[in-house]
Amino acid sequence: MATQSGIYHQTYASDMQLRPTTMQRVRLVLVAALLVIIPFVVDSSTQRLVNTVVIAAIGAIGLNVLVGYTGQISLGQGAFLAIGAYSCGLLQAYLNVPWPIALLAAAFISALLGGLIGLPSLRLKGLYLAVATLAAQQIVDWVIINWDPIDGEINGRATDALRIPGNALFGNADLRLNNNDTLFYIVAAAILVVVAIATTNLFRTHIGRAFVAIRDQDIAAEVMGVNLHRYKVLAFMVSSFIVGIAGALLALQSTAISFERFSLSVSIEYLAMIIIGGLGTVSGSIYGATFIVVLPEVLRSIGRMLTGTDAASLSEFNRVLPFVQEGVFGVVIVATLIIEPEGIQRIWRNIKDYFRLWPFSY
Amino acid sequence: MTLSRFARPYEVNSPPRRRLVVDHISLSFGGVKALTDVSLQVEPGKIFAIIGPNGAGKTSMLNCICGLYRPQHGHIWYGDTDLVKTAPHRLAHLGIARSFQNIELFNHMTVLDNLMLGRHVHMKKNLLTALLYWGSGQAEEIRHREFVEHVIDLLQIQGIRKQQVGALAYGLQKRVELGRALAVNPGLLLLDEPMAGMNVEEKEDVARYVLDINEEWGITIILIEHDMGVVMDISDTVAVLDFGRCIAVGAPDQVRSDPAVIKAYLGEQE
Amino acid sequence: MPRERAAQRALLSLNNVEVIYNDVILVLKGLSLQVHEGEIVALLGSNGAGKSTTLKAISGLLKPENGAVTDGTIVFDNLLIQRRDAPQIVRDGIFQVMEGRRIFEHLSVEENLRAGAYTVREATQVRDRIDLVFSYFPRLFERRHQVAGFLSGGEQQMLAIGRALMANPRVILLDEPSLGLAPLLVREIFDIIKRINEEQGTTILLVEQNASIALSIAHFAYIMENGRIVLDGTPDDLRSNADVREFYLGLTEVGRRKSYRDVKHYRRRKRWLS
Amino acid sequence: MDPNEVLKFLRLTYTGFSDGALLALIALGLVLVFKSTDVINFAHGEFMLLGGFVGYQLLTITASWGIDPTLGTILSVAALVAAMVIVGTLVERLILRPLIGEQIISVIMVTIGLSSIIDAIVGLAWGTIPQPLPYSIVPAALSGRWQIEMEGARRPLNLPQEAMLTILVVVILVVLLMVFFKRSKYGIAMRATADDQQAAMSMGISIRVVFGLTWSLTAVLAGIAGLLIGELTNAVGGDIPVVGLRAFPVIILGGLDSVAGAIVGGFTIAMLETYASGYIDPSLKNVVPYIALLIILMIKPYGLFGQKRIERV
Amino acid sequence: MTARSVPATLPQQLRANAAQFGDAMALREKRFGIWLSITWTEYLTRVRNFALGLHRMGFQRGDRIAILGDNRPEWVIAEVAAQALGGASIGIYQDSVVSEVAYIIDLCQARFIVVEDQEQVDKLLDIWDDLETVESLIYFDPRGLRHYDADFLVAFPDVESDGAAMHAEQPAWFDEQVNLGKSDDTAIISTTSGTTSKPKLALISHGNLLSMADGLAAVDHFKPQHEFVSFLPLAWIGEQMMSMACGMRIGFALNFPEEPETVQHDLREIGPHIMFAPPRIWENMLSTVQVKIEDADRVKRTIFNWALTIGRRAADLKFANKSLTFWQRAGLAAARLLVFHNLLDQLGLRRIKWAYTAGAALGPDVFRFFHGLGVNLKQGYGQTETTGICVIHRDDDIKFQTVGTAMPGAEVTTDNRGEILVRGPMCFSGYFNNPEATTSALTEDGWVRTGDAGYFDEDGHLIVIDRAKDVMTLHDGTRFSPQFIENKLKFSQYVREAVVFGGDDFPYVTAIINIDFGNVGKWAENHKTAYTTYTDLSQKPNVYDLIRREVERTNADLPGAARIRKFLLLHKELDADDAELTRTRKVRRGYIASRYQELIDALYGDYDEARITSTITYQDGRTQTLDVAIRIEPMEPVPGGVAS
Repeated sequence: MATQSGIYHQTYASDMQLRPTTMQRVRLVLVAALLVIIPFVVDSSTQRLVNTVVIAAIGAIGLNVLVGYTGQISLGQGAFLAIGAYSCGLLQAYLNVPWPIALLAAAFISALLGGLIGLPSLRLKGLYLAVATLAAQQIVDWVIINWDPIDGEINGRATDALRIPGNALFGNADLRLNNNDTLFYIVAAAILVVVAIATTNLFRTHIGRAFVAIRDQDIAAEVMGVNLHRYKVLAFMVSSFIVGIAGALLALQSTAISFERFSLSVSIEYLAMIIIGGLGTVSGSIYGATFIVVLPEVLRSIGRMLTGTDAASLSEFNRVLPFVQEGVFGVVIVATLIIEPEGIQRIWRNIKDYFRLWPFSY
Repeated sequence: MTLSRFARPYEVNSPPRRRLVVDHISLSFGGVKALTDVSLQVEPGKIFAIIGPNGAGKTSMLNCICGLYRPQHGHIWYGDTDLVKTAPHRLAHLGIARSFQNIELFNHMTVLDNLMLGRHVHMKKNLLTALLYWGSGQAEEIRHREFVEHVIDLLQIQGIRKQQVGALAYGLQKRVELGRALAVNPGLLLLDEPMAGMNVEEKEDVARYVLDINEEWGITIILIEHDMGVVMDISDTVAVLDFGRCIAVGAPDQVRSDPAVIKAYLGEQE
Repeated sequence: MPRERAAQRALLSLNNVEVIYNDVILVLKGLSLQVHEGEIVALLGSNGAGKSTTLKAISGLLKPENGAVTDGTIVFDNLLIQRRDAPQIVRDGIFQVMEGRRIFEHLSVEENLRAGAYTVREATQVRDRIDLVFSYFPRLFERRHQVAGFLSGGEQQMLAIGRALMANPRVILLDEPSLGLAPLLVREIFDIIKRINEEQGTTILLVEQNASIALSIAHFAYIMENGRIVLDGTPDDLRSNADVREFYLGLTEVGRRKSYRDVKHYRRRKRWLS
Repeated sequence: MDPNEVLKFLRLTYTGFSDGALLALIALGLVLVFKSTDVINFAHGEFMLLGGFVGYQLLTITASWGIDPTLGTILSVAALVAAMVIVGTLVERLILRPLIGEQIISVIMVTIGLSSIIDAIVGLAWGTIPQPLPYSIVPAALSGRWQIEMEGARRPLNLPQEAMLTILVVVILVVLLMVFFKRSKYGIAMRATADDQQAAMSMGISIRVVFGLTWSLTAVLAGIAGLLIGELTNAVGGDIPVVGLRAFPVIILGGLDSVAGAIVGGFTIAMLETYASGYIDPSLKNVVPYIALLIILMIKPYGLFGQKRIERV
Repeated sequence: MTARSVPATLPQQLRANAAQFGDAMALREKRFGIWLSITWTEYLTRVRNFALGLHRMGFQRGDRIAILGDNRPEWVIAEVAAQALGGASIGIYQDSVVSEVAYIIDLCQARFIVVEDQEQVDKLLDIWDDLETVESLIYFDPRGLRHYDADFLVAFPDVESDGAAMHAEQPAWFDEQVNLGKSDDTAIISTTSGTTSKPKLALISHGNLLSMADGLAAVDHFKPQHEFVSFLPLAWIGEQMMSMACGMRIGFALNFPEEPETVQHDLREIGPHIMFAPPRIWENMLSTVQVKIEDADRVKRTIFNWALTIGRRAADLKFANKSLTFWQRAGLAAARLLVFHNLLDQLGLRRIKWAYTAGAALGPDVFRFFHGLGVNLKQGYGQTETTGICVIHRDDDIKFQTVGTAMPGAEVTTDNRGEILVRGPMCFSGYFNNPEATTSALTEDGWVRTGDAGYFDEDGHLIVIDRAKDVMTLHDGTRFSPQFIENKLKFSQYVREAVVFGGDDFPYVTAIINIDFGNVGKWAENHKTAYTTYTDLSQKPNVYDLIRREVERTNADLPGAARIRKFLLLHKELDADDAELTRTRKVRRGYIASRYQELIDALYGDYDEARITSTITYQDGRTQTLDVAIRIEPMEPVPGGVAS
């Protein structure tokens, strides 16, 4: 076991603590320090990228609660994000609600609707459920496109996009999120930390255990007294609560949102995050989100460096880039899964194990 | 602290032990009859064995008791509760737990977590305390951990407490599954072939655990088992099923010499 | 006697085979055993001793479970087979009947048998083999068009053995044929196994928990613990060993069966003479 | 009855029918893979895309040789089949085989990754603009439009005869597949593998052969579907995968592992789509199948024809 | 009220500790997944209650209580409780077979027996009718005992609650009893290891134990906050000396492992500061490391081997009292950082300040290995009759070929025949009920005759040769120690145990060798030799070749007459259950010689094979015979040697 010599427990409280080893403590401190110094050292475009990563990480944790921990495959992540984003956006646009309240309200609305979307899970399993969530995705997409109140006007022209006013807090224009990347970062990063800790805690208790039990052996879980109906719906609610926050943050980050940001390909991207990162782990969600968000940007930068500045090569660059990004995205997914189907988190753990057992192998 | 070698956890928290009455149940799947008009009575505190050829309906019987199958006719009374009308997840609340023929553990959880899941019905704290893992939420986990440790001690699985269940050897998995059922703190325990695929030495271990559970914790046990040696030695009453019908019930010796049982199940050699 | 037996060349021999799962878990730790042509050899041992792993190491079925033979050799009829894959080994003439029957639930009985004959080329031969299987297991004939998932456990075991006969192998590896079966059926199935061995000349390596019945039909037996052989001998030799009697046959020193009620909370130390 | 309405009904029905055949064809490919490998292939639409463009390229080449369109079609289809066999085999060998035995979601994800890769390759090779086929692959004798004059209303029905081709192709393929699965050694091997891979291996069935065969077959089916779409819409373009997506409600509705389900599901979904968009609102075309699907799944969780997994505890 | 001078007995010391340390932990037992702790105050309370309970059952001053079981808090509570009442305890090895238990209880005439569990209860029930003195069996693990209805079976907690009730009535009685204790009172009766004969019972007083603790603490400065894991049998004098004497005197906590199988893991969790173990434990630890390193990947192996080379070199320089150069020191620091730190952590030795070995000779390779890792391993010498040890290495003066110098308070010398003699406060007062043996073991002026042969080197370090009786006179008249040859053989990783014969009646030297199943098995695998059982492996021709090379290597360092001329590989491992080893796992040469008379005859006759029918004994006394042919391997006639 991952203990260290000389660490022993005389009470269950200390045995059941999340007890980091010295190395883990060091790592936690480093991560915390990194989180704190980011806004001081990066330029604004990087900051925006970091913000996107943070949002994605929150969304991925949410999805992982459902897919990784509870074993309910969902292709409807885009829909859950959309519900969060549009709830938040509409509350601001129509009711002029201050953003913290809109954010929180959006999370609760997401949880409610998420529970509703989760109802089919009571009868469906595995791939059948996956396609049922795909149905949710399609239906929500359809609503966004066809329901008038959530279309907005931009520059006097009717569009499919909803304009987000980005309400100020306490009447202070500086406390708006969509034009203050640093403030946004502070809010989002704080939320990420809270979500990560709360999720970790959840899976140390009977509720989280029930989720995992449903994933591993639902019949046995039921016989042991887990109310499958309640816990499956609860898993959907907890998951969509977190995803709703991510969606709301997406709305708060921008001035307008439209349906492309919540399409099926977004759902797939999020699935890729948690699978590449590692199913059923919080840290894996974060690794995966970072990887999937940063990858296209890295490719763009590399492409820029390799391309000339004349118009012809720029236009060629612009033609080719999306395909290269997509192709690399695909190759990375395939390669990761072939090399280590349990994802980055597993690779990282293997590395740690290698050194933990040093100088032995078992 | 209740953690003494001599203390029994049930003294702290003892479930009611009731009589189980299977009252003329019949079960069929799309025309195929699995059970036909079976009636049984299981007295509290006894070991009740069900034997019979494969496909005789033994596992169906257990599945009916624990609510996974719904018999078309008849009732199953546990005390005053009709189990036929009870949702499967309510059974654990009533103090009924079971093990499965093909081990159905939560493979990606540790042994400890598997057993802690057995405590699920006794844990009441809500989502918020779970997310915070604070105060009463934590205290609840610790309290139940203590109970689980008694189960671990009883079944002697101390050494594997924090290992992932999926990686354990078959015999140990069987034991963990027994432990998970015990963690429910049941009054009635249903064991579906707990000794399948074991050699004499391992069967002896399981027999001993079953007896300990029955005698020291006072739990009523319904046991499906093929090994006649075990069944005859440890059970108080034996019921024999054949083609979904109960062809004999009685004390082990009585059943062993029953001609119908010899013909349908035991064969002439025994 | 072991000595005379050792002098002959074995049809199938494992020499210090080491098997590792998932690159870390050592399951077989240098296991050696021999199976001679026409024999029934029983491999006994507790759970987790590595019996099934041994069979899978021979039949090449370790790979899907992330296991690998990392050391030692497996020789079948002068052929090194530890690196060959499962389909090749079936073609070589070794067929494993896996633990838990593993019949194809959604296929009919006859389709199951045809699947077993995958390596047989001529259609007429397939027909003949099907008839042969039905002659051993008339019950399967009655149910040949039924979906196999609805067969009873005993019938499924018969089907599993029947599938093995379809390929006309020289060696059948049988993994726990008695698992979960009623005493009556166990007897029946072991009688058929014996008949197959005698009538078809098929060599059989048998893994079994029910030591007394396994020893009743075997010509030679090995006892495994913790991934290695701890004892071997003819059934008579083994039946006279005190440890075998106590731990595998459940007999007391005077030869009476022990009562399960009197089991102690501790174990006598085993003395496998090592 | 208003003749216009009757005409509309006939037109919608015909469209639904031919569309249904196409969906059924696509669904068949998905079911095939699922049946023998337990994988839902999210790259099926991309296989179609690739098939469509490869077909387009082959037709263009044959056209440039100036040979007779019938011969050109036969040559091109033959070459397309060969090409898709190669694609299927490669995909299985390089991408899916390493994941044999991994959990289902990983395997699904790998097909998603694969779809991105194919998308990128097609995009880089042919761009995103739809390309018209150089000539119709339907023999001149069969092409044309059904012209039915309705009494009282002088409106021609004016439906493309080519659509019948789809139906014909589907019927032939279904019959072939059913015989294959029931009778042939490889068909039984594929079903056995679907049931229990390890047990199938113990029979000497080579999982590699079975999987290679499966993926080649499905790739061929997808290629043919892609080319058919090109024919029906007069061009192959980047939106073919969207058609592939439409097959998901089909297979769930019919049951993931049922050939018959794929056929019935294909026609049902296509009819629903066309009627809903024709009678209610065109924008409903994409949602209606899903709503119907949800309703049906609530009643039959394993689809109309899907095998309920025999659950033993 | 009570005299607060230096406590003279263990119970007095316990009382002092309870007053001084109070709520600090005295005992910990891994149970129910955590280390359940008992504070000094609780310890005293439980001892008091148990003592009073015993008294109520009729325990008198001068009575003896026998204790049989794994190391648990109840074990030590029972011991100290008996001592508090002026009685003595006698520990019996928990793996003893029934006949051994009967022998010892019969010899010591205990009236009460404290046993752990069903296993031990069953042993005693088997022989109950023959045990005339015993009145009650007190058990502390009730598992499986629910149907046992003998009225002499008493549960440990019942005795305690009886005692608690008595304490409520007579609160001062216990203290009075403790005050009556004197330094000369017998505290424990310890069984001698019995390599040459049946075990004898040595009387060890409180004064013996406490002075031993004081002596050791004067050499090495133990502190109350140090941790100690008590996992070796408490029946062994070494464990008594550490756990009971030092633990009580210093006040450090004793940690009892959960199960015998979890010792390694529990040891690692605790990470003790002090450890005392016989050579076998250290040898096993080394071979575990070797096997695991063998299985590690190339990178790890290479780095490990590099680090070990550095460590060994540093150890050699330390033994030679030379200082390290800057680069050597840097290398050592790197090796520590890269390998040793983690390796010691894995072994549970990271916090070890002092580690001891005694009881038999430890091979220099093992010794160097641990010093190479930075474990301060020291040899000691002594025996039951000297309450554990009387000679020990000092931190700055370690020489692996010696056992160090006399402990403070001890006088050590050799007599004219080379026998080692010891005198001092740790020396026992005699054997129980055996005046003859006492007379021969104790000289008139208070010297203990150890029975071992030895001499002092130029630095005053004691070098032990062998049991004096075993020292053999070879045919050319030289005196030689078989143990010396055996140890040389055992340095080979392929040799688990060796028994050497020669001298006196025998014309030349021969050896019966036990192969190391694990290592030889591994070797066989690497050399494509298929084997099944131990017996099978031991008789493989190329295994004989392998061991032959090891014997040749040993012979090369031996004078001609001492060279091994013939050897054989025994078909079974020597086992304590067959009485071939003592319970402390030492070879009983004399017994082996008679048991395997046929083999010895064959070794000295003109045979190349010997058939032997041997009997093995099961724990419950049943036996089984087996019949094997064993090959005799003659070595080449040694040049210069005398032909037989």
